[in-house]
Amino acid sequence: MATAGGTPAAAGDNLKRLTDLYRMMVRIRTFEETALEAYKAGEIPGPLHVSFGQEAIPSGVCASLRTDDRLTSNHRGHGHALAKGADAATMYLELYGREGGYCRGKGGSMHIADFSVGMLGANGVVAGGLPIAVGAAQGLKLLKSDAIVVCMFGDGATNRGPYLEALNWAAIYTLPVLFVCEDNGVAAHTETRTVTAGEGPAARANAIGVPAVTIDGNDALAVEETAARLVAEIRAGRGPRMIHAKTYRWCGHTATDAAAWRDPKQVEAAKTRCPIARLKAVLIERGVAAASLDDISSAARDEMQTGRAGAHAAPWPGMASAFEDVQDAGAVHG
Amino acid sequence: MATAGGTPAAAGDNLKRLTDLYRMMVRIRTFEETALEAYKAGEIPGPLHVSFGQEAIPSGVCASLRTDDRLTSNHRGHGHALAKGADAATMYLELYGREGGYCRGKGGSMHIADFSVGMLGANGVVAGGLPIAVGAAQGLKLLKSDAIVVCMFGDGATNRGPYLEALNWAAIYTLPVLFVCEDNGVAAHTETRTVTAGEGPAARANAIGVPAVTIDGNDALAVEETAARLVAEIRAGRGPRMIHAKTYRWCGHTATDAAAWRDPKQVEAAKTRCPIARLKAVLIERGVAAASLDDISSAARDEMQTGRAGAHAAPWPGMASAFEDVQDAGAVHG
Amino acid sequence: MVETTLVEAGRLAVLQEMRRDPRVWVLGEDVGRGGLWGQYRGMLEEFGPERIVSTPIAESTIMGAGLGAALVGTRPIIEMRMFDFVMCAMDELVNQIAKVRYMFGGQAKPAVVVRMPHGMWRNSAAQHSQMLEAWFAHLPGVVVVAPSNAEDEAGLLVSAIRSDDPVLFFDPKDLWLAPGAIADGEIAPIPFGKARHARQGDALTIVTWSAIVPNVLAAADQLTSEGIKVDVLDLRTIWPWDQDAVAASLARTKRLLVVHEAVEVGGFGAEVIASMIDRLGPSAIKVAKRLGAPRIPVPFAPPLENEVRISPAKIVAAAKAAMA
Amino acid sequence: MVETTLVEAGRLAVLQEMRRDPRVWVLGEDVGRGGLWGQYRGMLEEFGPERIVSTPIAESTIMGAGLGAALVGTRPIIEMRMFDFVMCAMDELVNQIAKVRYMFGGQAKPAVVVRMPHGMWRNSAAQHSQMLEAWFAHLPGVVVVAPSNAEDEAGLLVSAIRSDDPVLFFDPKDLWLAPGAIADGEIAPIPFGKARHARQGDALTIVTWSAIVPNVLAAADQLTSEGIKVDVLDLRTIWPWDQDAVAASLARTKRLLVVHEAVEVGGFGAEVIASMIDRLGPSAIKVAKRLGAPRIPVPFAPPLENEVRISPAKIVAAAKAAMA
Ligand SMILES: Cc1ncc(C[n+]2csc(CCOP(=O)(O)OP(=O)(O)O)c2C)c(N)n1
Ligand SMILES: Cc1ncc(C[n+]2csc(CCOP(=O)(O)OP(=O)(O)O)c2C)c(N)n1
Ligand SMILES: [Mg+2]
Ligand SMILES: [Mg+2]
Repeated sequence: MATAGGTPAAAGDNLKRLTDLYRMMVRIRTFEETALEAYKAGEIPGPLHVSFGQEAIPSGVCASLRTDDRLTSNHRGHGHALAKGADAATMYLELYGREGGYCRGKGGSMHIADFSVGMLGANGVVAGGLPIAVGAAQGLKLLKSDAIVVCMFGDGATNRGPYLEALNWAAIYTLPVLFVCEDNGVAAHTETRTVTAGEGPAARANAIGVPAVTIDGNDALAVEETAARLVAEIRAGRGPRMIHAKTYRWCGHTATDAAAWRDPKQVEAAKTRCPIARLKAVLIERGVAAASLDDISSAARDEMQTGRAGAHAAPWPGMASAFEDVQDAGAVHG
Repeated sequence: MATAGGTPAAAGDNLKRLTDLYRMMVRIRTFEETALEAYKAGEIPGPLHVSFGQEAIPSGVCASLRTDDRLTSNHRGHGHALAKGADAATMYLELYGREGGYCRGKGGSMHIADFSVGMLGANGVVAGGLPIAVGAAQGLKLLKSDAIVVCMFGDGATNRGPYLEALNWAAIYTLPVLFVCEDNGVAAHTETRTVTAGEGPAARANAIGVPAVTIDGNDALAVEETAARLVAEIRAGRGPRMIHAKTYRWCGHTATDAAAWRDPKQVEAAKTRCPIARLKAVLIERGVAAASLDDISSAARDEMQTGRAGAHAAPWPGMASAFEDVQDAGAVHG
Repeated sequence: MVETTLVEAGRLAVLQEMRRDPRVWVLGEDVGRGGLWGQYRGMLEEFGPERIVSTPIAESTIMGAGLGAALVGTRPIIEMRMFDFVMCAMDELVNQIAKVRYMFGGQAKPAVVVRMPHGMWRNSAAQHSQMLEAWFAHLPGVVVVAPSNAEDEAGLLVSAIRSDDPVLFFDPKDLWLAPGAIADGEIAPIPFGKARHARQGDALTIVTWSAIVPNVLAAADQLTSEGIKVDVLDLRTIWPWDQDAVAASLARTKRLLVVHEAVEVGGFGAEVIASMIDRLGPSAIKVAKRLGAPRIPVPFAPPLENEVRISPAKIVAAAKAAMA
Repeated sequence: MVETTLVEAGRLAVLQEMRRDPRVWVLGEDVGRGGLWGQYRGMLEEFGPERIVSTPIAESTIMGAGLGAALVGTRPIIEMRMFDFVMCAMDELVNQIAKVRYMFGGQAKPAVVVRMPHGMWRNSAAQHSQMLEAWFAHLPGVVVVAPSNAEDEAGLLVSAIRSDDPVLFFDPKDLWLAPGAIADGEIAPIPFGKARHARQGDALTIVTWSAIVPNVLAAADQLTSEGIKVDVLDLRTIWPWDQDAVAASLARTKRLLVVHEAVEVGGFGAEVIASMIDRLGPSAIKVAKRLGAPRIPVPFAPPLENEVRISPAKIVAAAKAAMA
C-alpha cells in the first residue's frame, strides 16, 4: 500500500491536540529515562525494555482512543500503557515490584496492565498479544459495544504464526481491531530484514485481508492522522486495519544490552529524526512559546521523579499476596 | 499471480510420460476405492481420509521428482505416498495395522512414511509438515545435496501459523522447497472460504516472499508442466516456489463422513471435471488405444486387490514391537 | 432420571448455560456444524453465528481469542476438537490463560472453559490418543476436570462454565456414546474437588478418573463376585482433588491402587501416592501401587493398542497383586 | 581441570562436537550473535552462517525445522532461548519429534538436541521462569537432561549431541555464570541415567537436580556441620533416571527427601517417591517427602520470588523434619 504522508496542516489546526501529543511523547521519554536511571542504580529488578525514539507511535495512535477502547501490548510497553492512560507513579511501583503497583508487584515491567483504562497488558511472549486482541474485539462485538481494540507489536512478531492467524481472524469476523506494527528494524539482536522475506508487514497484512498502510512512525502527526482515520473506519464497523509504522530504537534490546554490534553512526543518524524534536519544531513554527514546551518537560521530570521516589520508598508486597490471584478453586495458601 | 494454463501441447509430446501420469492417477484412485471398500467391510481400523478427485496433484507434482527428493505430507496422504514411489501392498499392510506395513503397524493411514523413497511421512496435525519440510531442505542444503523437498498441504493449513513461518523460513534461507497447496475448498466440515480472508493462499505466499502460481489442479498436464518448471528453478538454487492447485474433493472428510451439508449437485458437477477422465480424453485424442487404458485400470485393480488381500491375510505385529522404536536411552520393555 | 449419552449430557449442559447467560459462547472448528461429535448439535440455529463461532484451523488463536474475549467480560467455551491439537496452543494456554490473573495482580478474569476431548479412540494412533491431564495439575492457575460419565460431564460442565477460573475440561472421547442418565430438570453444578464414591469396600482403595473408570468398575464388580470388596473413588477433578476422601478410604483399607489410562511414569498417580505417603506416613500404608500405560506412544494396530489400554483383567490382576 | 563457568563449559562442548562432526549445527534466535548468554560466542566466525543459523522469531519452525533437518541426516542443536518459549513449539516437540520414530515404525531418526534454558532468573516473572521438566518424563520418546554444574553440562551435552534420541536439554539458566571446572583435553560424554553422588551420608537420602543443586549442597554442608550426614544424589537426567542409585541409598538411610525448584504438585519428585514406594514397599521406608515450589506462578517482586525459591535454609528445615 501507499505510504501515507502526514502533513501538519492535514492533522488539523488544533494546537491543544498537538500539544497534548507532544506532552505524551515527552512523558514517555522521561518515564523511561528515569526508569533506566533507576535500573542502573540497581533499584529496579528484572528485565527492562525501553523504547527511546519510538514515542510517536503509541502517542499518536492512542490520541484517537476512548478509555473503554482496549489495547494489548508487548514486552516494550511503557509507552503503550502511558498513552492509553495508565498512571506513571503506579507503573513505577510495579517496575520496582512494590505494594500498590499495577500488578501488586507480581508482574514487573514486562506485565504492566491497567484494565481500568483498557490496557489489557504487556506480554513477555513475542506476538502473544495478537490472539488476545482479536478475541477481545470479538467479545466486545458480542457485547454490542462500539469500543475497539488496538494491538501493538514489533516487526519481530510478524514472523511468528499468530501474525497470520490473528489478522485472518480479525478479517473474517470483521472485528474492530487496529493492528500497529512498530517496526524498529530489529528483533532482540538480529536485524529483522535478515530474517524477513517478501515486502514486509504491510504487504503480508494486505494479502491476509487486513488493509494496511506504511507510515513514518517518527512523524507524530502522520501517526495521529492515520490512526484517527483508521479508528473511525474501524469504529464504523468496517473491520480491521493495520498501521505499519517505521521507526528506530536508539537503545539495545534490554537495559543491559549495549547493542555493540550496531554502527554508532546509525544510531546518531536516527537521533536526528527524533520524533519529539520534530514535533517540537512544528509547534514552535506554529507559534507555541518555547517556554511552555519547557514547562511540559519539567512537569514530566517532576512527575517521573516523584513516581520514582515514591516507588523507591514504597513497601514490598506482603508475603500473603504471593498466594493470591492464582485461582479460586484449588488455590493453595502460603 | 496469474493462473498458469497448461495446454496439452505445452506439456510435451511424450506420450509415455502422459501415460505414466495417467497410470499414477488411476492407481491412486483404485488404491483408495479399494481401501474404502475394505474400510466399509470393517477390515481397516482407525480414521481413513481419501482424496477422490484430487489425484492429478500428487501425480503431476511427483512426475518431476527424483527418488532422493523428499516429500512431507498431511492426513490425506495416500496419493502423495504412491506418487512418490511407495509400494501399494506395503501401504495396505499399514492401513490394516499388520506386520510388514510401512510403520510396522504402529502408524496406520495417517502416518504412512517410506523413507527409502524420500516420503518423510503423512501427518495427523494440519500444517504439521511445513516446518519439517523446510528443515529437511535446510539439512539437504547443509549436506550439499541437490535434492529438493516437496511439501503437500491443504487449503485449511493456510490459516495456521506454520504457513507463515515456514514459507518465510524457506524464502530467507533460499531453500529448495516446492510448497503445494491442494485447495479442495473445504477443511473438515467447513468451507474454507468462510474462514479465510484476503486473496487466498497464493497471494499470501507471494507477500511472504515465496513466488506462487495458481493452477487448475484437476488438469494433470497443467500440474505436471508447472511442477516441472518450478522444480527446475528450485533445483537451480533459486529458492522456494509454491503451487496453489484448485481442486474438489468428492467425498466427506473421513470415510465415515457423508458431508451431508453439501449440495449433491456441487459434487456431481465436480465429477464432470474428474482429472482422470480429462487426461483419458486427451490420451485418446492423441491416439492411445482405449484398450491400453483399460489395461492400466485392470492392472491397478489387480495390484490393489492383491495388496488388500495380502494385508487382510497378514499377521498382526508381534506384541514386542509395541515397545520398540520408542527411543534408545530409557526405553521400557513390555 | 433421563437416559442419555455422555456427549448429549454435555450438550444439554452447554445449552442450559447458554440460555441462562448471554455472555456464554462457543468457538472452535466446525462447531457450527455441531462439532466433531455433535456436542453442539442444533446450537447454531438457536444461538446464531456470533455465539456458535466456527473458526479457521488456528488453534493458537482459538485459544488466545477465547482468553481475549474473557478479558472483556464474556465467558467463552473454547472447543479444541482433540486434546492433541492443544499442543498448537500451549503458549496461549500455559503462558497466557494460566498466568494473566496472577501476572496482572488480579485484574484479569480468565473465565474460559477449554474443552479437550482426550484419550484413546478407535485406533487413532499416537497423534490423536494422548492423555496428558497430569501436566496441568502441575500448572498453577488452572482447574483440571476429567469426568467419566454422563452425569458428571453435565454437572461439571455447568460448574466449569460458571467458574471464574480457567477450567481445563477433559472430555473422555472414547466414552462419548456411553449410555448414562442425568437428573430431570435443571442440571445442577457438581463442585470441583469432590470424588464420587463409586464402589464401597474395605479391601483396597482404587483411585481413578476419566475414560478408564468403566473398566475399573467392571473390575471392581468382578472382584466383588470373588468376595473382594474394593473402594473406588472417581476423582472427577484432578485439580483440586479430593485428598480427604482418598485419605479416609486409605485409613480403612491401608492399600492404594491408582489406575489411569495415561502413561504411568510421571502421571497423576504418582502425585496421589506421594501426597498420601506424605499425609499418612509410609507406615500407615501397606501397599501403594499404580497401574497406567507403559511409557510408549499409542500404537495404531488394534492388538498393540490393546497392549497399552488398561483392561478390566489388568485391573483385577493389579488389585489382587496389591492384596498379596 | 580447567576453571570455567557453566555457560562456557556448554560452549566448549558444542565447539568440540561441531569440530568433530560436520553434520552438527545450531539454529535459534540470535545464535549468530553468540546466543543470549554467549553459549555460541565466536561460533559464527568459525562455522559460518550455514551451521550457526540465526533464525526469525518463529519457535514452531525452529523446532520443526530442526526435526526435518534430522530426518535427512544432520544433527541439529535447537536453541530455544528460554524454556517458556517452547510453549510456542509444543506441537513440533510433543506430536512430531517425540513420536516420529515410533509412528513411522523406526524409519525416522529424530537426532535433535533441544536446548531450553529454564528456571528462575533474576526476577523475570511468570513467563520467563518456568521449570516443567517433569512434563517430559511423562512423554514417551524423549530423553530429559537437567544438569547442575559445568562438568555435567559439558559431558551431558556431548552425550546429547551424539545421541540418536531426541534429547531435551534443560540448561539451568540461573547458574550460567556459576564457576566450575571441566577436565583438561577432550570432554568425555557422561552417560544418561547415572546420578552423581554429590555428598555421602547415612542419615537421609536427598534426590535433586538442576538449578537447585547448589542450594542442596549448601544445606548438606550445613547439616554435616551439625553432625547430620546426608546422601545427596544429583540425578542429572530425569529420563532415564538412576533408580538403582536412589534405591541403594534408601536401603541405607530409609529416609527420602526430593528437592526440586519446580512446583511440588505433580513434579518429578512425586515420580521418585511413587517409584521407590513401589520398588521397596512402604514398610522399607520411614519417611518420603518432597520440597518444591508452591503451586503458584513465579512472582516478580524479589521478596515474593524468594518465597517461591527453595533456599538452603528451607532445605535444612525439610531435612530435619524428615529426620524427626
Ligand atoms: C515467542 C518468543 N520468542 C522469543 C522471545 C525473546 N524476545 C523478547 S523481545 C524479542 C525481540 C522482539 O522484537 P520485536 O517484536 O521487533 O520488538 P522490539 O523488541 O524490537 O520492540 C525477542 C526475540 C520472546 N519473548 N517470545
Ligand atoms: C492442528 C490441527 N487442527 C485440527 C485438526 C483436525 N483436522 C484434520 S484434517 C482437518 C481439515 C484439513 O483441511 P485441509 O488442510 O484443507 O485438508 P483436506 O482435509 O481438505 O485435504 C482438520 C480440521 C488437525 N488434524 N490438526
Ligand atoms: Mg523490533
Ligand atoms: Mg481442504
